[in-house]
Amino acid sequence: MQTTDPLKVAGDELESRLLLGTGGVPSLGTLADCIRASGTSLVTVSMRRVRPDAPGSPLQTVRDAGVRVLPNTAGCFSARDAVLTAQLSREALGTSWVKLEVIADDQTLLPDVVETLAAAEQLVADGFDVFPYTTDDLGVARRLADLGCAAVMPLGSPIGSGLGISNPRAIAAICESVDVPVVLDAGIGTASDAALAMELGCDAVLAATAITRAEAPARMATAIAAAVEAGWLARAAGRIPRRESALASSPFEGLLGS
Amino acid sequence: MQTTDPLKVAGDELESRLLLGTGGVPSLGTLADCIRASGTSLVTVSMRRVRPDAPGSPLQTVRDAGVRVLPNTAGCFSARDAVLTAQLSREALGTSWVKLEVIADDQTLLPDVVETLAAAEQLVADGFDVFPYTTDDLGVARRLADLGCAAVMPLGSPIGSGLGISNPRAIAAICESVDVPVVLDAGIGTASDAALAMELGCDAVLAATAITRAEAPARMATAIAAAVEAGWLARAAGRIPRRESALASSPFEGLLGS
Amino acid sequence: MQTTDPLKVAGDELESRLLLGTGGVPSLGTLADCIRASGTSLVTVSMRRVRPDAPGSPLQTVRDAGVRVLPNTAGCFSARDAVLTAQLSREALGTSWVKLEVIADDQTLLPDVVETLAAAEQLVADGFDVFPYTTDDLGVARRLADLGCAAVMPLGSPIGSGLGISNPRAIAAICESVDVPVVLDAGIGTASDAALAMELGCDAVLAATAITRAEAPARMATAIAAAVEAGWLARAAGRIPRRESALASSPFEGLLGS
Amino acid sequence: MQTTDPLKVAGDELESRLLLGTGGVPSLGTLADCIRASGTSLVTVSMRRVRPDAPGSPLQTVRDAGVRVLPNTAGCFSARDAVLTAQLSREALGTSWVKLEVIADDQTLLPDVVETLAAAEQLVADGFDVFPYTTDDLGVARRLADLGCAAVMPLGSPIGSGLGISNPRAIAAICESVDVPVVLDAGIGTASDAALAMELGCDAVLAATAITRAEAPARMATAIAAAVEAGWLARAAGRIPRRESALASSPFEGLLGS
Amino acid sequence: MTIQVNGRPTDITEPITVQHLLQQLDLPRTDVAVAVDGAVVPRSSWQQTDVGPEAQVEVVTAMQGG
Amino acid sequence: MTIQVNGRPTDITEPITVQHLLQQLDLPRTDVAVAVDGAVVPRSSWQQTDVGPEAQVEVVTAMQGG
Amino acid sequence: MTIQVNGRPTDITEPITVQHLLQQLDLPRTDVAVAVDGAVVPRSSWQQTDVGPEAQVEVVTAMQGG
Amino acid sequence: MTIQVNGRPTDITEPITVQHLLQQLDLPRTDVAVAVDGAVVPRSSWQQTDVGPEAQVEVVTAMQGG
Repeated sequence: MQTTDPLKVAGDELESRLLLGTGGVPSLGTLADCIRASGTSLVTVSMRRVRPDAPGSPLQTVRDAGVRVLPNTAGCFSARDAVLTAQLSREALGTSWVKLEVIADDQTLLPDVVETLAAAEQLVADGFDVFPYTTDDLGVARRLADLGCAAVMPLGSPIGSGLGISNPRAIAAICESVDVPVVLDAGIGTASDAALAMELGCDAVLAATAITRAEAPARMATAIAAAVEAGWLARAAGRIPRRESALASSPFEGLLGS
Repeated sequence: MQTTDPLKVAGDELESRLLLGTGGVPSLGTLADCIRASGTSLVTVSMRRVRPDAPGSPLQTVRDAGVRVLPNTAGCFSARDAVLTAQLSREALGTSWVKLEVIADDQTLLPDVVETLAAAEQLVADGFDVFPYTTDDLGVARRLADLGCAAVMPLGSPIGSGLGISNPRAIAAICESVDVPVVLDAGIGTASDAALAMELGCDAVLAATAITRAEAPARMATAIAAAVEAGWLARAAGRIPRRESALASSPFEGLLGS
Repeated sequence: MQTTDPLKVAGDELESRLLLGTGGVPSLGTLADCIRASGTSLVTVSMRRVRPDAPGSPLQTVRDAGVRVLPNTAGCFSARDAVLTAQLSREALGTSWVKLEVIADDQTLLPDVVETLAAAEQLVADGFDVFPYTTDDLGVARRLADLGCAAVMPLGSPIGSGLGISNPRAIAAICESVDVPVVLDAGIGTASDAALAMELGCDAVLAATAITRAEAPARMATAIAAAVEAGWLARAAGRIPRRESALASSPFEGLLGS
Repeated sequence: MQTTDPLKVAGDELESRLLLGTGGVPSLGTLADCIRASGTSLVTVSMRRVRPDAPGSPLQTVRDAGVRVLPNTAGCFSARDAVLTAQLSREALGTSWVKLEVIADDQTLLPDVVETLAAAEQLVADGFDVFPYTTDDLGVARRLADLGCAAVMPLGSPIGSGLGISNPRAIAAICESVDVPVVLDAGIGTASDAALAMELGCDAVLAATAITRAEAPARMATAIAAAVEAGWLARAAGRIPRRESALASSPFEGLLGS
Repeated sequence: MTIQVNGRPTDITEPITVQHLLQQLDLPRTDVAVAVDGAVVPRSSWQQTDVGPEAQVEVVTAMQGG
Repeated sequence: MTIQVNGRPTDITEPITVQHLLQQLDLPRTDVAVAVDGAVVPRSSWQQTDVGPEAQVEVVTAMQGG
Repeated sequence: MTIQVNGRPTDITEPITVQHLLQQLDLPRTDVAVAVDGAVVPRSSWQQTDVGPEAQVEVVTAMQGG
Repeated sequence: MTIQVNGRPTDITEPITVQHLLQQLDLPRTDVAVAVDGAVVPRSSWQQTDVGPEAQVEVVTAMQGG
């Protein structure tokens, strides 16, 4: 099958346009399976306090798979906490890439765009390659790009909801208007959601819960990877326009008895 | 990539779950490309009066590609015309398979389910393997299956409209309720529509206009083929439930300063 | 407030374009309240075996309110049963009006259009004014109208589901294509659904469960009545077109500093 | 008909929950008709440079109708311009109420939430009653409320688009989470959109283009006013839950032959 | 002899008219309709129509629904 | 005498078989089917079936569509 | 000397008050507000506030919109 | 004296370096980062940086998430 072009972002090229989130994965073995099945080139991790009794770290799994790691600042409610978390992730993992997440509350997990903008500005100035999770607000996405973020990551719908892309026009508008890669983040529930994201113009899709909490995670990873590719190809292929009325696909000339 | 199981229908096995309609294809060369790119195992043709000046027939192209042909009764407004057309197609092409189309008018191209049921009954009795195009009416789909049709082919939206699946619950209800294969027919506009059809439980998808009239038909054929596979795998993988509220994908334990 | 034109149907004029179904109403007192609050002119009842121990009949309530009664054939699975039920309703209630319902099964409660067409034909021949419940299949709706039905009553979504109008384009197509009044039947969940039905071109709306099982039935009756009127007026007022891009509502001339 | 409770906002009570925008109205006579037909209590105007040759001002029309005026800052791209415009409006019209609009660009007319927040803070400090136009971003809406705004006015879809409410869940989440009145602003196309806004929990709806550019503006004003009331009542009445399967509204006991 | 009235076996001593049957069973006679063996018996024929052995009688009226 | 072939009036001099008609009109004989007066004429009968006066002949083949 | 009034160059012969400027240009004095160089001049100060050389004067009122 | 390590009170006998603290507590030293009182202590400074009384020490590593 024809494959997508690599995604150029932050000075690197990622073979796969599917980013894999590791939250919710039932075991490191399953994580390894999902990385392989998804074909992903970039895997997120969160930064948490060391626990002596913690189960194995996903880091070794990610490294064994030969893919990049993208630490996030999940759980932060302020720019200050997010910046510190990003600095710790760079120190611990040796990467300047960071998925910036600053949320407004712990119920909706929706982005706090004011704190996100503040953190993005500081992190860019500090030399980070910033991948900010944000709402589907066009003005904010543009500001994040203008601040020098490596990409913008608008949500489709709330984290873990599986509701897909609530406002497709808003996502399409961001894709048209922003010069950096757009990665659809949060809300993916199944394959068709991922295909739609790409058709709307996204450059990549991040899936976590949709894969890790599916009944068969590795199989869903394969499915969503195929869907990302399908959507990317479909966008490049130039879809037919939507028509309010029918258009015959069989000729009306040459009918019997006509 | 893991591939789908073959589709068992009318005593045969089709490797691909994407059926290709040939209406609107700009040239036989493009048709050959689309057959190859789609990986399809079954290609529709319509039956029309021989014209001495006609351009080449798609038949040779289909045969060269080594795939089955599925003649249709497109353009028929009555059971009588459809039965005659089916009989002619069997005679001309040597296949008992027929895609039964009886439409209510030439503007909407919507199925006339009364004539369709009447024709299906006659054709089944006459030994045909009947693939009827129908509405998303559950009761009619069930009757068609009960009459002995080989499959049922409910529409997603009007032929050539590219509007996708207008009533996903109706399609899902048919898939749950009917024992023969369900092939989503009409309305596919792009890859995500095809993935959705499979996720709803369809056994296969037919795409014609979406592929043949795309800006880059062969590329769209690849895209939709990938989407069919993605949707099929996703259904098998057991998607996460839709949730009205968010569900954290990163742990809240072990946060800094917590 | 400006009010709607009366609905001309079956040789009568109904002041209100909201039909009230009585199923699920918790008490006859509430029924009286709902009739009053809805301002309805036509109320459905079902025909059931006399039970000596039965609670009061809704008939007296309907008569006291001075509105017409529309008996239905709910619960019938065949044309034969529906015709007998209609005949009994005419005999018992002295009205030739009948809401024809023939369902495909007792789980989905979806119409069986084949039996419905057969029953409609017999009932029209027998002098009934037939109001058939049907799917949103355009061809079937047209056949019902052509058979001489007084109106057609396509469903928005399954009975009692409250899912609103699953396929608005299908309903609009029926409204454009059928000469008799179109009454949206089944699926109304709340006021906006009823407004939408009228905006799509329906001549009236039937609401039962949405009103009778609301927390405050009479208040919901008022709400849905207002929505029917709102939708009717809005359709008559000629809505603005949908635009994919914004259109300024404040002038850009005369801005400060411009 | 039962009417809605008055809307308490900024220390006043508005009888009507429909705010009328005046942009696009073809004449002052039509404006007067729309104010009357809508029953509105609050009408927006924009602030523009005096033109000696300007047609009559809407102010006298608004005053004659006995309703409040709500000046806006439409056309401003920065907090600075918006604050100055608000101050001029207070000086010219003698009202501390201002609809704060700061947009990100003149194509999408989408809010610039960063500048909007900055302006809101200054205006609240300066004694204004601020009604900010904003996106459907929950975090931003909460910040605006926390800053002391009198209300928040999230958009349904872009200004003048008539696309209705693109993300109903986002609007509902704001209504649940914010203590000040929520006024749905922008995107209303017709009556059912307004009813839906109220059902989602909005306290009021602003309509401009939907009314002023309808074919029959005053009739549409009546329609949308009825829809606002319908939606408000419906919310108060407690709608039935949405059910994936049908629920019989006629009893299955007592059927003939059962 | 036994007939079925609304699905319940009912003993009657001799063939009686529909009119008498309703009276005997104390069933309402307004707002009801009667079918015997699948055919409507118009009200005007109640006094002339006998209900014979093994007849299936349906007596229906309006209930909430729809 | 005149017959209709695919809707066009066609003169033939005498009744001929389906097989001869296709030859005479130089129509393809593979991948086609023939109906005369609304009934299919199987390929195996082409040589035995005469096309009479005023016959409606349809000769169809596969085209793109569907 | 030249000032800008609503973006148009306007010649005035000498510094004048806001009040006089509005009169001289025959601009309405009700339902309007005035800003000079980006700051609002309250109506109560119109008679005391001079408009100097190169001033940017904005005179605004309510129009349809929003 | 008592410090906080990842939110838990921890007694140490005397000021020690970050490096010694990690050793003493048997914490991993690869793939981790350390902040003291809200500022990152780069790995290269672990041996030179003392952890004083009442210090808030965070030792973090990568976990599943996002």
